[in-house]
Amino acid sequence: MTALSPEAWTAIALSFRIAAVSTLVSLPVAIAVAFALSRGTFRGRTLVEGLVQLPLVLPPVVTGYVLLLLFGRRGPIGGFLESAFGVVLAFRWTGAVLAAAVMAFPLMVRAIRLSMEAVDVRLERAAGTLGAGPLATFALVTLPLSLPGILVGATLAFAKALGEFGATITFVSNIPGETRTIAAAIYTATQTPDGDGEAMALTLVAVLIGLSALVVSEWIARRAPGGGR
Amino acid sequence: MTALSPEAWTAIALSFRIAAVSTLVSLPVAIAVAFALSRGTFRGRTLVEGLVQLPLVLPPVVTGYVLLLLFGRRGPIGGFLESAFGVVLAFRWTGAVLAAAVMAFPLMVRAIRLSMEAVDVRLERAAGTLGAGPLATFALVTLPLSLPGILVGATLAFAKALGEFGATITFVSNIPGETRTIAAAIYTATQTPDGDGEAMALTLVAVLIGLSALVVSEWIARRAPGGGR
Amino acid sequence: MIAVDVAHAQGDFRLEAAFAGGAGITALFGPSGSGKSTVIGLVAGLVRPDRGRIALGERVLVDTAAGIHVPRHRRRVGVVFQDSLLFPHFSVRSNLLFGRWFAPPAERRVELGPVVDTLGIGALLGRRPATLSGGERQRVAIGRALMASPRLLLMDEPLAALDLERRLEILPLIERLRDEFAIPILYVSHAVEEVARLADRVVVLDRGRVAAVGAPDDVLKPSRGVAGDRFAVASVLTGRIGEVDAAYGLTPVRHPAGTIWLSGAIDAPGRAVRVVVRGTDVALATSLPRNVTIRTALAGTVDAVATGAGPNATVDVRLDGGDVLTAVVTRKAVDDLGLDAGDRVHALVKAVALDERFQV
Amino acid sequence: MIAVDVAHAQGDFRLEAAFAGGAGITALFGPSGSGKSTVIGLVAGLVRPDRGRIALGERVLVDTAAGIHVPRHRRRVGVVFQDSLLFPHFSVRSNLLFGRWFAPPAERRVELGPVVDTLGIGALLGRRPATLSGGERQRVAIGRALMASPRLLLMDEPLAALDLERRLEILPLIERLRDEFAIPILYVSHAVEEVARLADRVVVLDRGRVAAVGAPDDVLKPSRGVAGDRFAVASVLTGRIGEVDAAYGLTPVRHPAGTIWLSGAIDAPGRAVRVVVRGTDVALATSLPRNVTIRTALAGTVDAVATGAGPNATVDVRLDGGDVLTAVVTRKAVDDLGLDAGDRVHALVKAVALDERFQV
Amino acid sequence: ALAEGTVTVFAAASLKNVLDAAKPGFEQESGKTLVISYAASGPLAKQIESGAPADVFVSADLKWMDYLDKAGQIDPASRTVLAGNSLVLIAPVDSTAAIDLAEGADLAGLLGDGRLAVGEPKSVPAGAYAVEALTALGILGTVEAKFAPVESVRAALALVATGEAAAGIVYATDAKVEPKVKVLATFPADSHKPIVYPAAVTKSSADPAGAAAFLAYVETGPGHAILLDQGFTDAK
Ligand SMILES: Nc1ncnc2c1ncn2[C@@H]1O[C@H](COP(=O)(O)OP(=O)(O)OP(=O)(O)O)[C@@H](O)[C@H]1O
Ligand SMILES: Nc1ncnc2c1ncn2[C@@H]1O[C@H](COP(=O)(O)OP(=O)(O)OP(=O)(O)O)[C@@H](O)[C@H]1O
Ligand code: MOO
Ligand SMILES: [Mg+2]
Ligand SMILES: [Mg+2]
Repeated sequence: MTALSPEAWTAIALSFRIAAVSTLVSLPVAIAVAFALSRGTFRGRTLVEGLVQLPLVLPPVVTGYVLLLLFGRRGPIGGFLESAFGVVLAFRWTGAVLAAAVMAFPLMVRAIRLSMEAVDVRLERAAGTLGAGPLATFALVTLPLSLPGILVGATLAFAKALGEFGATITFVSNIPGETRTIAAAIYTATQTPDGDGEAMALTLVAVLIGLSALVVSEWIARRAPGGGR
Repeated sequence: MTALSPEAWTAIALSFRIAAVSTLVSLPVAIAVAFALSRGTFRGRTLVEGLVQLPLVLPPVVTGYVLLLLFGRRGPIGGFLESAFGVVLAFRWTGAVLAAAVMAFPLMVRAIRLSMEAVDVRLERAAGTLGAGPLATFALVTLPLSLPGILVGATLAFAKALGEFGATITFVSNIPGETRTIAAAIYTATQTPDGDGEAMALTLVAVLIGLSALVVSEWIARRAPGGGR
Repeated sequence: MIAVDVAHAQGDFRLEAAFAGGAGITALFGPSGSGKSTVIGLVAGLVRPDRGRIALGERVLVDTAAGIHVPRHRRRVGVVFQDSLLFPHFSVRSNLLFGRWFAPPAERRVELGPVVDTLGIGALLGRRPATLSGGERQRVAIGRALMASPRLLLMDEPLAALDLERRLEILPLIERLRDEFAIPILYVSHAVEEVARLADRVVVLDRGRVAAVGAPDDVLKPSRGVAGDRFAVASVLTGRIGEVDAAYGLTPVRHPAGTIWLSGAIDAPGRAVRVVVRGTDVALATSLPRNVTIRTALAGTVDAVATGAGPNATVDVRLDGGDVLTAVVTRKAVDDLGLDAGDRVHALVKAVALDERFQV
Repeated sequence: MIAVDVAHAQGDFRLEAAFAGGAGITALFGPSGSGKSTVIGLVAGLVRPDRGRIALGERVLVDTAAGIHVPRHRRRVGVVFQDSLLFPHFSVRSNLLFGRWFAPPAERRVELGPVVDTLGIGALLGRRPATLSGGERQRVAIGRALMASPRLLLMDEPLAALDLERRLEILPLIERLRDEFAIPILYVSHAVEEVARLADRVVVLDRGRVAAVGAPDDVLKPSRGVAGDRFAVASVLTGRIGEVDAAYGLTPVRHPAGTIWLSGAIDAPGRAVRVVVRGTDVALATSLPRNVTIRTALAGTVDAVATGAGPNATVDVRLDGGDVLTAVVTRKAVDDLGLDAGDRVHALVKAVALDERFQV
Repeated sequence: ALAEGTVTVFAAASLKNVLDAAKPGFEQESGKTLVISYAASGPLAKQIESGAPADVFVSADLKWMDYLDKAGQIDPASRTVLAGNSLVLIAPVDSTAAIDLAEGADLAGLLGDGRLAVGEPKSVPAGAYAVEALTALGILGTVEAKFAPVESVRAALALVATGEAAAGIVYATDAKVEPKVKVLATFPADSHKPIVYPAAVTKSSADPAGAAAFLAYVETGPGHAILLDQGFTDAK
């Protein structure tokens, strides 16, 4: 481990931050979308589903281009964000968070939705008869009973965020300390004729972080209410 | 659509074949692994889980390199497969199938496992009292009741196989008619000056195929026994 | 209090039912698959009827013609489901308190302590539903519905999984709810005795239709329906509690036709009381027998004798004072004694056959 | 046939039970949470006991000392679960046939037709469990267990969700299984009558211990346990069926102490029959009353009078011929009539109070 | 070769246009089928090292050719250079900036607080050339902190085309076809090593003659004109 350069350590810290933030930030959105898709019967449902699934179907580089076009400074959304809120994503780690979140989104939504659809609707109805409105029923019944899917979704998203690089580098480039993640560093190393050593060391680190996330999520799942069924 | 070159059509057909075969071939394995992980209490469980999750955590290119090292003609497994069975994966579409399967494996296993863990074990016990052994119980109770997860797993895997390109191009290169998938073709197009038109057209095709897979899986889910609960 | 008039189809089954329930307990009675749970679901707002109207007092819950469908969480209707449906991720305590959180503070009339005590679930409060026995689950489900302080209680076979002792402990709780808080109750049960003794009104469903509505003693007469089961025949007599016979632990109920002896001391002299007597627990005598352990003998006149091809006959006796008591006896006994309308008879009822715990 | 001797702890609850069941129906009786379902689970192989032994005839199913634990799919033990547990993804028909596929062809003794007819589920065969009513679900669950042609049947309150009529139709089916196929049955029930009339043997559980074991009439005596509920007192008399009284549709059962009249025609002259009489359905008379509708009067001698502080007394009458019939009467009646051991009495039983459908 | 009568070329993706255009002519002339696999030079080199069925390797830079040469995977005698390229500084087409890329040029001033899109110097050849050129001009230190390194020249081009980056360093051939960028200046040829596309026949080639024929077709034959037409230069 001492073999790792300070730059590598920076990349590791950054990767961890980006993965954690993107997972946490996208989780509520993913939960909302999963709920809408599993219970809603609105028009254009299939469209939303397809849209959510898109980043999975496309090569990551393409997703990166699309993000660039939409969220770049001159992009319609990016321009608006900058002028309205002063939020800049381009070349910032926040942009990497967006890229990771978008790439992991299909995995998250699918896992959560799977668990939500397995929740017995009769329990939700029972909550209703006890006076719980739709929101309270969601918060007290649907959400906790979907915990397994939420945990799996979060773990998948975190892992994916660690490994994501195609969309990230295309969207926010590969700036050390700002957007250079472990994945980008590994990629760069592999593209250097004598970079195998560094690539291996970094890969090991990525694997360790990924495994830790897994262990933590399993631990939460076991300890959670209703976990040990 | 007539704008697409014959080569592009070849890539589309190939992608479809690779995605379909990799999904179908890896499905039974994923089901077995998911079952072992959800019901088994063997040693080294976390290790297996970590291993399954690995392709998600690593940049696809790294996974491709690992595959090249292991399954290449001169790799230990690849060499054995060739000498023992005459099976060559390197630079064949079958190798692309392997790459796609490996990349999609974590998604498949997680989705299936999620559904399996939601199956009421009391139903499995009831099947046991009716004379069904472990295998029959699995086939008649656990498996059909995990159908939602299996379908989601298969759809995710299919979509991922369509979009996969990093591991594929690294493992089996980008040979027209053999290993050049839509994703690789899109990537190649984006690397070419004036390739944007073709990239867009191909992207559209990829999106359409992905959407169709989604619609088909939803249709199966609705029609399946126990679907309309 | 509750008025239901609905039509609803599910699969081949078609429910078409109209009835009104009063302030007390309205029993829904009928064979398996006759639509009882469906009615509960419609009133609770779990199912939207194809057409119809449901009102609770002044409050319209459903009116398809007017496009009204009050969402279930605004109905304040407590439901005890046929399969308990406890929240698996909450402890028993949290399950019990769930509805209370949502009840308007001013209406939180039911307290945890007494409910827990009566249901005998004090030791279970920290447990998860998955670890409860069948009867324990059902008791917690009853408690959960009560704790929401509902304005209407819907109970779908709440006591089926319970032993008699436990059942007899819970019934007074239900009755207290009805009386103290004036909560009307819609009560599904297969147990004739339970229905006969609890209900103010019985609605008999059969294949989705209302086959009969009325007071228990009217409806449960075999001539009026209920599948002709003689064990379902019961009469309700109204009397006044007298001074307890402390030495023997018996309570006399004064009735114009004689004294009805109840086993056990009920210290409420002067209180009006309803006594339910099963037809099969009544014997008739043309002269008052001596030297028999039967303590209760009520005088009356045979009103009608109904016989058919079967071995049994029902004899309606108009007791002195006006109540009608129906006895189920063998046809042979009717012939042997030559019983006929207009005959004076003594109706013999064993004190021990009456369950004082069911009396009000 | 079945011998159980196990210890098992779950949470704070500790089961420590040893009993043996015979060839017929062994009832597991006891209050909610006493461990009945746990016993069923242990015998079915759903739960591994901490220690102990379970044997079905010669066959050892569990012996923790010897490390034997026959997996549940090899036990050929049919279970009707307290909450049905039907396979949600199969039709009713597939649910019913599930166990049949796995039964050795030679042992497929139960056919779909009669089971479906008796349970009245013919119209449901194509339906999914989710669309069934509570009682329908339970009937399908009974059918599913029967169709597996098990060597032992475990039934956990199978009839609790059913109306009396349906229950009375299903009971003969269970009895036929027991008799024709010699399948022993372990039967959990809260219904005293059901237990008293069905069971050859009753095991009373209380907080995880066996509180009593024996014949129904022994065990269900209040002095011997069962929470002192007088409605649980029942006696079993053995007699022989006589010539049916065709005109009145009555069947006489000849007993040394007199004739017991059953409502309904049972055309099996000479056949031995057990008649279960609830203690509360018996009145005692020191002289034979005339002009009363009660047709059955059995002669005997008072064996013992048990009184306590409560209002009731149980009087054991040794009938002529040897059977003991227990009557529950008020203490006052005992005193009024001056009943004491050695007195000759006539035990009066109403024919209509006996349920001919429960008799064997 | 994948099959009889087939010549398989593993080529750097940036040559796709050229080689695709040369393909029909070569096939007609030689009677062989040409199969070209495009990817980044690194993976292609590693694939050849692990036994890929390539007859020809065309790299985007020298280092991966050297890598295979050292590993004994190519026929050293066949090694040649197919074409050259030049390095340009580009800006969004609406940019009004102007600069003369001489020593000490004020590139930092031109960028302001914008970024300079370049290929990742470690993995993308164009990035490596850019670093070299900026070093030669003595201005690397002033702009290095403003780099936006990406994984291909095309991505750098896209960053500039979308206006995301204030400027970028790409090949002349790339700049030529993107209408949303304009070339501000060309780096002096002597500010960096010659930009060359080396090519060679692989050691494992089953049809070395066919492979050599292909190289000749592109290097000196009709393919050469196509190269020049698309903005590549003679590599001499
Ligand atoms: N996992 C568990 N953890 C703790 N206690 C448990 C667990 N499972 C069961 N129990 C307790 O064991 C006791 C016996 O349960 P069992 O289901 O055998 O009762 P039962 O006699 O069938 O009752 P019922 O008539 O209510 O169905 C109950 O008190 C129950 O609360
Ligand atoms: N989704 C459905 N599709 C078809 N039929 C249905 C559906 N749901 C219920 N039924 C039928 O409607 C009828 C009424 O059901 P309900 O549950 O109201 O009966 P119930 O009176 O409560 O019976 P039980 O006493 O057995 O619980 C039943 O025959 C049932 O099979
Ligand atoms: O979708 Mo990828 O190929 O794992 O970055
Ligand atoms: Mg019901
Ligand atoms: Mg139980």
